[in-house]
Amino acid sequence: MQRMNREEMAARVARDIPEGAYVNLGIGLPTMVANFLPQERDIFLQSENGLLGMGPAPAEEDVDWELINAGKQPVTLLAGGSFFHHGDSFSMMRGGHIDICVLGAFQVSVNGDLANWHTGAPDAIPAVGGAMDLAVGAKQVFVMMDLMTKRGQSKLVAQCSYPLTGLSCVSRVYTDVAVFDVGPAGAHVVEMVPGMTIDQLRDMTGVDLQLALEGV
Amino acid sequence: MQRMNREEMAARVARDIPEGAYVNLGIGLPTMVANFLPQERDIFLQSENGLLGMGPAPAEEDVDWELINAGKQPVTLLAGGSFFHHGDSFSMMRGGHIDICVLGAFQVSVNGDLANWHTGAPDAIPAVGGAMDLAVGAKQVFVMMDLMTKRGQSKLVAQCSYPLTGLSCVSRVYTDVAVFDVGPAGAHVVEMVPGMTIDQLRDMTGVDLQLALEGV
Amino acid sequence: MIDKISPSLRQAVADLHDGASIMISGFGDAGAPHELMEAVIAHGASDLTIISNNAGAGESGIAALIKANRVRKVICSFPRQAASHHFDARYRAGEVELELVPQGNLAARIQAAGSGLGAIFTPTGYGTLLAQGKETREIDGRNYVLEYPIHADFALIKARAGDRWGNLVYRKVARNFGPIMAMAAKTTIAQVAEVVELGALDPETVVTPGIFVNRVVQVAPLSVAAAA
Amino acid sequence: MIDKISPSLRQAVADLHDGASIMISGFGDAGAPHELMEAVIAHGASDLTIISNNAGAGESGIAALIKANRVRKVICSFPRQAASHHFDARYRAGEVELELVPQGNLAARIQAAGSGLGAIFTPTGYGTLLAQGKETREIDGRNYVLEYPIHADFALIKARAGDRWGNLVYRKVARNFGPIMAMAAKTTIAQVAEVVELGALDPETVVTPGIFVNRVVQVAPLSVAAAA
Repeated sequence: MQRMNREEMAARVARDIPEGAYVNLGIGLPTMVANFLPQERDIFLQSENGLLGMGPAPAEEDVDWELINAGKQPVTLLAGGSFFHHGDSFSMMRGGHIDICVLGAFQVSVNGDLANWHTGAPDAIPAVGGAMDLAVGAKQVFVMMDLMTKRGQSKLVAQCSYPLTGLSCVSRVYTDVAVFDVGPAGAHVVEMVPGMTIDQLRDMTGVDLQLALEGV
Repeated sequence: MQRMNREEMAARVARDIPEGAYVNLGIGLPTMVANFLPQERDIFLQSENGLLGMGPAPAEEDVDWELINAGKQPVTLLAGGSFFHHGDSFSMMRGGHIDICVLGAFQVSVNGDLANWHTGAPDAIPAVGGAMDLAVGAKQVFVMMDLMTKRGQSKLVAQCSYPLTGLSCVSRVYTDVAVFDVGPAGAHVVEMVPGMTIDQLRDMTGVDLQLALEGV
Repeated sequence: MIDKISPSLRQAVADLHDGASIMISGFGDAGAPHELMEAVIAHGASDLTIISNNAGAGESGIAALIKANRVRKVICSFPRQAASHHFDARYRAGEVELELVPQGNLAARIQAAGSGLGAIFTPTGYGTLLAQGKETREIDGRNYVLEYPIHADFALIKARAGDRWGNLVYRKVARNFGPIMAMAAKTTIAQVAEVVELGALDPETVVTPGIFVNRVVQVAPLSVAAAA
Repeated sequence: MIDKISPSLRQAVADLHDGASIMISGFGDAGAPHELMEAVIAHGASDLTIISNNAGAGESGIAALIKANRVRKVICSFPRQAASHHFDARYRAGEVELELVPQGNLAARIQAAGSGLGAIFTPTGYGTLLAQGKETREIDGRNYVLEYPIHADFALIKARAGDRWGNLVYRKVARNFGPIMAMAAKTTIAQVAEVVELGALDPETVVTPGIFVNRVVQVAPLSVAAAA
């Protein structure tokens, strides 16, 4: 079995983003998806700090600290992009205008609950940012994460034990070993890395899984 | 007794508008106040259809039908003016950012209730426009009206019989024969035209009136 | 390549359907998308709900839609005007329903729809006929009325210029309801006086980002002057 | 003649008072009014409530205010950052209170204050810890949380240019919370890189009309680059 690395996962998510989509990529791993979007597609990246039509990172000499993404990294603006204030930006997100957002997660439940902002540890200082807005606002919420924690626990769970970000909001989960659809109908495996089997996934996750492989 | 004409009433209202005030002038009679604002004062006229810094009517050859006031008359924009959409415009109004609005009225009650949008006639087609927003939103609501209807009924009343625009919203009423403060403490006469007496005003209006003349 | 420019007014409104709710920008003639409304009449859709500040005046625009018997209901703030005879007649005959909304509540409810809010407590209209039967609440010593979002199937708006991604800029007070309606409708169609190249609009001054616009169609400029 | 230009940072913040609530624009360093915050520290006001997206990082801005023990409470969406050690320490010591608000609810509540709404039903946060104890309601099949406006005594914001009437334009994503905070505070103070003549700003592209701004103070340009 060949686990996907981060680049392969990002490329896999990018494949599912269609021409014309308005997309918000969360901080961290999801940001990498931008590097794998097909050049020939017009895909519109929104950043919640007030820009639409985000382009790739600038050359070092062109860095402008008033042109950054939500992760506070320097970016560029494509021709046809625009700037707006936080009110309009979150209206965009909350109002259902973003087609897809891609988020990292601590846990996702088989019915699509998302936990990605707080470990619940008593001494943690919680920080939520725009995660809850994206979770409820985007038409589709994709999650990108390793299936297992470093301690070997499944992050795809029957029920989240960490504090929730949003209820029943995730539709698809991209992991290093499989892609799952989640939601009211439970979790379905739509893709597996070569060598992986559904029984192995059942063992790893301990959750109820159906097979619904998509044509490759 | 010398009743004030419309120009005199407009000039009287204009005297009470201080330097730096943000002002909305209602459709009809209140619009005339603009002609009497002292040139030496910076006073900011807002029009609810999306402009701030409204200037006087243009010369005929400069009329632009995309530069009109709320009464759909051509206006101009002063240097330092700006355009904005209806959401921002009514946020300005509802959010308490307008210092003074001047409105016409069918009736005002001694406690400051306003009726100016609907006669209540069964066959009338009601139209409210921005009147209710101005009534609740401006820091001070001034009313400008003849004290009596053509049929000789007082428009300053103990209680409005016409449908209300807003409750307890008017602070001052400028009429052709007197200026009244209205509000929780009832109606006070703060100014009268020469030859007018408070007893005469009590007779005309039939409401309880106190005298609180302001220094002239 | 995403190109939201429609080749014609006819194609821009081709997917209208009977019973559709349609937001229409404009305050008086300023910002009223007359050419798009003519295309709606030519299209033939009926049983429409119109959401706009006015209910039409004279013989064109919303008045023409009402005259052509396409309108079931009008949601607006100021239906009664000097030349609103087509609305007046149909309304008095009971053929057109009216929901009268204070202008700022109209704007706020459209904004609530565009920004995904479920409802808002607004002070406007409290204690008046227009709040009768509505939930009210005192908050911090002030009284408010609960008002719900106004969504629409389509928004027809007018802008000065647009590009193929749907970015729009407006002209003077013709801006009025355009930007907020664009955010509240499932499908937003903008008529513009000028289609410009991608990148020609300064990103700092785009008023409506393309995400809120589905189609852009060019019409001859100066239509307002002609209509006035 | 109305002239909102303040001659100095010191005079621009002279009427701050202990216990004031202060909105501070910025997302990271972009749009953060560092010079105004330094003026607040020099002024000496304490027991402040800070409303901002972050709770400061490094040694300047909000972090410096916290370090100087001027802050009683922070209302923000994202306090925990790589260099938020001053906030972290005071918070863990129980010396600074935190109200954590999802970023979009922060924006919407600030907008509700600026636009005179009494409360809003927002979908964000429903079913989470951050909605615990709050009123909820199902509207049209979707669940919402009732959230109240956030007002402030002062807003300190950063813009690119301003004029003597208080009109402002911004630069790139430094715009962020500036325009909506300007609308929500009793007194809004803007630091700008450039003061321009009245009329120099295109009325079509003014982002914050002067009605929302009380004072404008010029600072040396490129302060963000210097701070970064």
